[in-house]
Amino acid sequence: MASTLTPTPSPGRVAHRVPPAVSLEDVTVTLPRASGDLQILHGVSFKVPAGSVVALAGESGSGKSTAALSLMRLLPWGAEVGGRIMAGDRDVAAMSKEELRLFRSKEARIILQDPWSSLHPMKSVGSQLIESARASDPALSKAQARELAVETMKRVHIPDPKSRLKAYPHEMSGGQLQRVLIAMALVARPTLLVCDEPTTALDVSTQAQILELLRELNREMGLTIVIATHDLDVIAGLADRLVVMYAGRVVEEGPTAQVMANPQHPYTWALLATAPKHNRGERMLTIEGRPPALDALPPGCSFAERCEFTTARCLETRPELVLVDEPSRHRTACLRVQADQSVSEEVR
Amino acid sequence: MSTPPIIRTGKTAVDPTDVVLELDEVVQTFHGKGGLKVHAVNGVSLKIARGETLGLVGESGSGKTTVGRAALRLYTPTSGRITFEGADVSRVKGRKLRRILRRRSSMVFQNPSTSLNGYMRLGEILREPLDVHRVGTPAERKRKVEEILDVIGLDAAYAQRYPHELSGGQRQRVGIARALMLDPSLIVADEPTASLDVSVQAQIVNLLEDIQAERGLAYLFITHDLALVRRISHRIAVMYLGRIVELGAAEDVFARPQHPYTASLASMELTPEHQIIPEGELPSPANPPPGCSFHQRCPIARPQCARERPELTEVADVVSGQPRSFACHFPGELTLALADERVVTVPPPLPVVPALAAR
Amino acid sequence: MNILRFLFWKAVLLLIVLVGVTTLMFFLTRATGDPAVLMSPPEASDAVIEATRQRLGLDRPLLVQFWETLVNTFTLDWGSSYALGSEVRPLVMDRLVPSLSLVVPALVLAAALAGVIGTYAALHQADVRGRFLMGAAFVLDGIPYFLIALVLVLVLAIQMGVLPATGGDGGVALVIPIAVLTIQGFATLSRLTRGQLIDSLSQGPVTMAKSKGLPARTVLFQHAVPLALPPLIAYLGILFSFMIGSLLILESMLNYPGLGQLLVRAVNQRDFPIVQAAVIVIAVLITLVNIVMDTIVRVLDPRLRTKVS
Amino acid sequence: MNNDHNQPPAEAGKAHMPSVVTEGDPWGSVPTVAGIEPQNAGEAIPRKAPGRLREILRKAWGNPSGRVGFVLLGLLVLAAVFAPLIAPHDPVVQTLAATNEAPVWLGGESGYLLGADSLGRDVLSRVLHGLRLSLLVGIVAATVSALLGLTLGILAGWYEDTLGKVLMRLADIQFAVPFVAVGIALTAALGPGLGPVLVILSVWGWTTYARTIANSVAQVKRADFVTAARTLGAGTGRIMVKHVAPSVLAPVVVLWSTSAGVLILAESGLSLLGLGVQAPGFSLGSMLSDGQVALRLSWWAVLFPGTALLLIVLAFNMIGDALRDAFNPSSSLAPKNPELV
Repeated sequence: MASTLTPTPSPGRVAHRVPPAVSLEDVTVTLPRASGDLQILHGVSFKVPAGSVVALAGESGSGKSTAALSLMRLLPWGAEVGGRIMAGDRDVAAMSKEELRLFRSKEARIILQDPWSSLHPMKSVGSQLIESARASDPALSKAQARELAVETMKRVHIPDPKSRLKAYPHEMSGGQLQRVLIAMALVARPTLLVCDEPTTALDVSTQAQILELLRELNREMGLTIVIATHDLDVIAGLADRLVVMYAGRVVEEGPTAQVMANPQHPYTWALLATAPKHNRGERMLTIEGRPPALDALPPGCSFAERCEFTTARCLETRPELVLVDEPSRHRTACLRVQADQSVSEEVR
Repeated sequence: MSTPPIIRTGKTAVDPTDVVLELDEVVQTFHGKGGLKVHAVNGVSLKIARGETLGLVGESGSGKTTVGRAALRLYTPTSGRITFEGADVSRVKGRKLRRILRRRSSMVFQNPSTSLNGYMRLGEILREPLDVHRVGTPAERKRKVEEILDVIGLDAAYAQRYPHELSGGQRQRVGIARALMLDPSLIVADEPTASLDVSVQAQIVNLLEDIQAERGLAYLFITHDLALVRRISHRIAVMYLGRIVELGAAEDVFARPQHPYTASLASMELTPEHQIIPEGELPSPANPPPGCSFHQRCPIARPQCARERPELTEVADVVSGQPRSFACHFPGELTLALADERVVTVPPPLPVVPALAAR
Repeated sequence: MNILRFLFWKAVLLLIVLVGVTTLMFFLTRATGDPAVLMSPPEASDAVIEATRQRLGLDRPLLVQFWETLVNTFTLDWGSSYALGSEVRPLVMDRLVPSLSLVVPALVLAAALAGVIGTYAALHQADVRGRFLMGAAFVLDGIPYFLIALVLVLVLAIQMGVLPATGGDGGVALVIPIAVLTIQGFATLSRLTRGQLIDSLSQGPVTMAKSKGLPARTVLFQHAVPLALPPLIAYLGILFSFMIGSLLILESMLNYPGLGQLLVRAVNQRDFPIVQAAVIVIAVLITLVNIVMDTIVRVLDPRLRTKVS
Repeated sequence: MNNDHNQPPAEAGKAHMPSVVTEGDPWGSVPTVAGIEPQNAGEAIPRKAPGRLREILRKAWGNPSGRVGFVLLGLLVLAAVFAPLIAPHDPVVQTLAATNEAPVWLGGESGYLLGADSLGRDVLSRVLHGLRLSLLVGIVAATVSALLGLTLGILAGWYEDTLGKVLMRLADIQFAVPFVAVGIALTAALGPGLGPVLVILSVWGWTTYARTIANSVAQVKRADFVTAARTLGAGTGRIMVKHVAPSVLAPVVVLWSTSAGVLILAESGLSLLGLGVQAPGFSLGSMLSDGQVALRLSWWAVLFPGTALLLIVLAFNMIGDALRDAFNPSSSLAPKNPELV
């Protein structure tokens, strides 16, 4: 009994549960405001290959969380979504309420930034896990769901899971809560896990523990993971691909190692170079200025005003996201880099 | 060792005997609900010299913030002694406290939006320290405000603005400016960059370093950001559960950590395979484990660790020869795979223009 | 163990309220005039007043009287009415039930109505119907309750003649005061319910519930509503006290034989033992109801029950 | 394990747990809900103000219902101030012939716009004059209790473990006695009249302010900007005046506006029992009391003063709501129906 319930997949299970690839195609998100609507995402596209870990990176206001949440259509009320959000061959943006409910309960789950305010404060951890398991598989009896919950809690390394079932969220630490949230996702045996800044609120070593756990889940269960983060270094060892966002658009996308070692967009470079870890020059490199207001984006490149390499063209023409390296599908949205690349290709 | 050398700018030559602040066996106990006693700080001793930056590292609950606040006498220490510029300030009160400590020290906070009073104009905020200590005439105070705005790179017209009209980075600059108004010899900076975006953090760090180079003041720099503390600090103190477990020159501590907890912290900078992740979680400060407080999570713990609490012992570093101390029965046993450290300099996507190189 | 501790402190609170209110009422009634003089006819001679004073025990030192009052409060020996001569306790207690039979139904009705309407308005806050409901609640909230009473009397009793204007027997007499209290209570409460629910619907736990793919009904009733509930329940206690306050005036207006009418009549007759007893009963009642509400909140919310380990 | 014991605020703040219900002390004073206070129905009052008072007022003015409230209150105040000029008749003159005369538009023949009461007095003139006293009582009492509550609240919040506890127990006691009960008792003892009513109204209101403000102050006290002021050597007095008082002004302003309405109603309630202002003086409340007797014959003598009361209360409530919204940062979101899936 227990073995069929365990989320740890048997080889056979993996075979017929190939997670679908997820992708955003020119997605726009507009939030209603009392003073006119505010467009948060301005045409975001990226692909999440099945079984991979993709990180959405950017500073506050870049739209990374909105992009992550849009994957599950968990946006604030009244948000208007344009474009297509594909999970396999289905468009999440176009799902009916019932389809969406099934999609969320069985296939895609989410972990939010703040574990303290994610769990229901008045329900025991166990009842929330059981509810989650049964939402995914209504055929489960309560006892089966409980068993599954205990197994899953073990799986995410929560010590003494049986007694923890009775605990209330406020009796647990942030790291434990984040594990419970991961367990709550896993009991549904999802194929996609969306994480919105899952470690920001946690301490360094807890952060490492949680990331290690996510890495394990990806490797061992083939779980597709999308992580929104503001700290590139934190997910560097985990993410297969990196999507760098700025002012509601994707500015660079590619394999993590390649993007981090050889960034092709000035913003990505600046973001990396200003981090204390890489910032070992005489003085720390800085990016001056601040991101543009989302309701007053410049006509050209949004980063042009702060960029070290700006030319007149950058201020006028908005760059498209263009491939700069075919085999790795490394893309960037910088006119000058694109020009530079094509020149070098011509020369070649 | 293959670690690239870190070049610090504004690194004032520090005379370790010119002590600004000294904590001697400071204990800070708080009373919780139901008679629970929490030793937030449990016998911490440290010295900060003029012009020095001491990085205080630890996780939340380690007591690092309490140390910072105790140093500025926001609490009265339960026991122990706090000496500031040669004067014992552990128990002084009122005017005397104001004259000795308040006049010569200040604090920079983590969150610039909560540390500036939203109802006051920047001018009033910056002038307050001068008003409180009755420094100068109104005209002089006004001039001083304008000067300091210039130092932090804001136009004098900003004196008329309110904090919410500024960006996070600008606000933090104002927070720093306020801390500088009285020309202090010590600033306690409690995670001054933690709430800022990465691109803004560097601006703040540069500002802090410039100020130190120019004015020779001492920083007690509290942070959980290891890369940052490594860069900015002369010396680093690592705190765990209310005690200092390791203390030494920044490079020594990171290159050759002696305490396993420090090793684990330092390993977070490495690739995941080389990270040493402590098991479990920080125990409750209300009920610390016996013996070494880290032993339950320590990868190299032996029975002795559960019995005896290791004392902080001072030795000279084998490489640099600088003094360092640690509280571990088996120091240096856990080592780092430093050779594997990731590339630290990121190449720009385009050739760097000369203007940038000059910056 | 924890709940016992909680109830213990609540009992202490009740004691403090009792002592406080007794003290307040004692000095309020004594400090403002000599009851013996007030009780006697204007032309009474000094001897008559002195006799009255002795009869009522008002000739003893103030502190002795105060101590006695305090002791009597707790021993439920509330003396006898100056005006009627009969014992105060049965007088007051007899009026308690009629008053409660107005407040309790009104509180229940108001809570039920507010729950439905507040929830509907929260879920339809952007729609015409939702806005209309809240606009109506806003206006109702502004109408003085005594005006509602007068209008109801005017329409139901005078114009339509379906109810007696004042007094009346049995169930009929209850209709107007209950209606007034219900309208007054539900207007405020439904606005509050809507606000709390909208607030809780945008909180993390509800987002998490949605992310689990739970049915809308489960999200609403098992996740959002419990989050919104504690402040609303606590507010019921406050509402109860408001309703009692309104009742004091309503009963006199509508000539309804409750505690309020007794109190007003006693005040007009300077019948201090009754005034004192009535106010103390009201204070105990309000405190008890609030303790009950607090206890419910505590049972609902585990954060208040368990200490952080 | 949670590190959130009674640690110093800065670190305790990290393990933040949203708390709906405050539990500061074992007593758990009667209304235990943060933000919801007696006389303050509607939504919870925000604890921290994002901006300054002037900006808040501008924002409230920008809110349609706030603007209606301000205009309405302005008109009512103007009507009250200029009552002697605009009232068509002497409000106390009794015209026997006009007893219970219907309003002119209901066929009244003596030309009284809003009819005459059972003593033949012009209802319109009486409403205009009655406004004066009602508004005066409300505004004076609200202001006095606001100042009292502000002072006590700041002290209670600052010294939360000592004076605060005492004051909160006092508030508990006071809370257990409905205002009307004490009002009735006191007016009876002191004799009915405007003076006693004004005194009770002013004194009784402090608890609402004090509770809300004490809560805010207890938080502001731990705020970084207060700590900053302390590290710079600012004394308690300076901190209270310069830092604490301005940051709790928001709830005071909101409460002032809602409580003015409540206090006007309270005065009316007491007057309705004949315990308020005595003839020949009169307020809207005492007009209701007079008119109630002849409700069957001249309902207009009740309904119009009642409507005036309603307008006053609505105006204050609208302003209060608009202020509350203005203080609440989430009000910048356009209202949308919540989505449950």
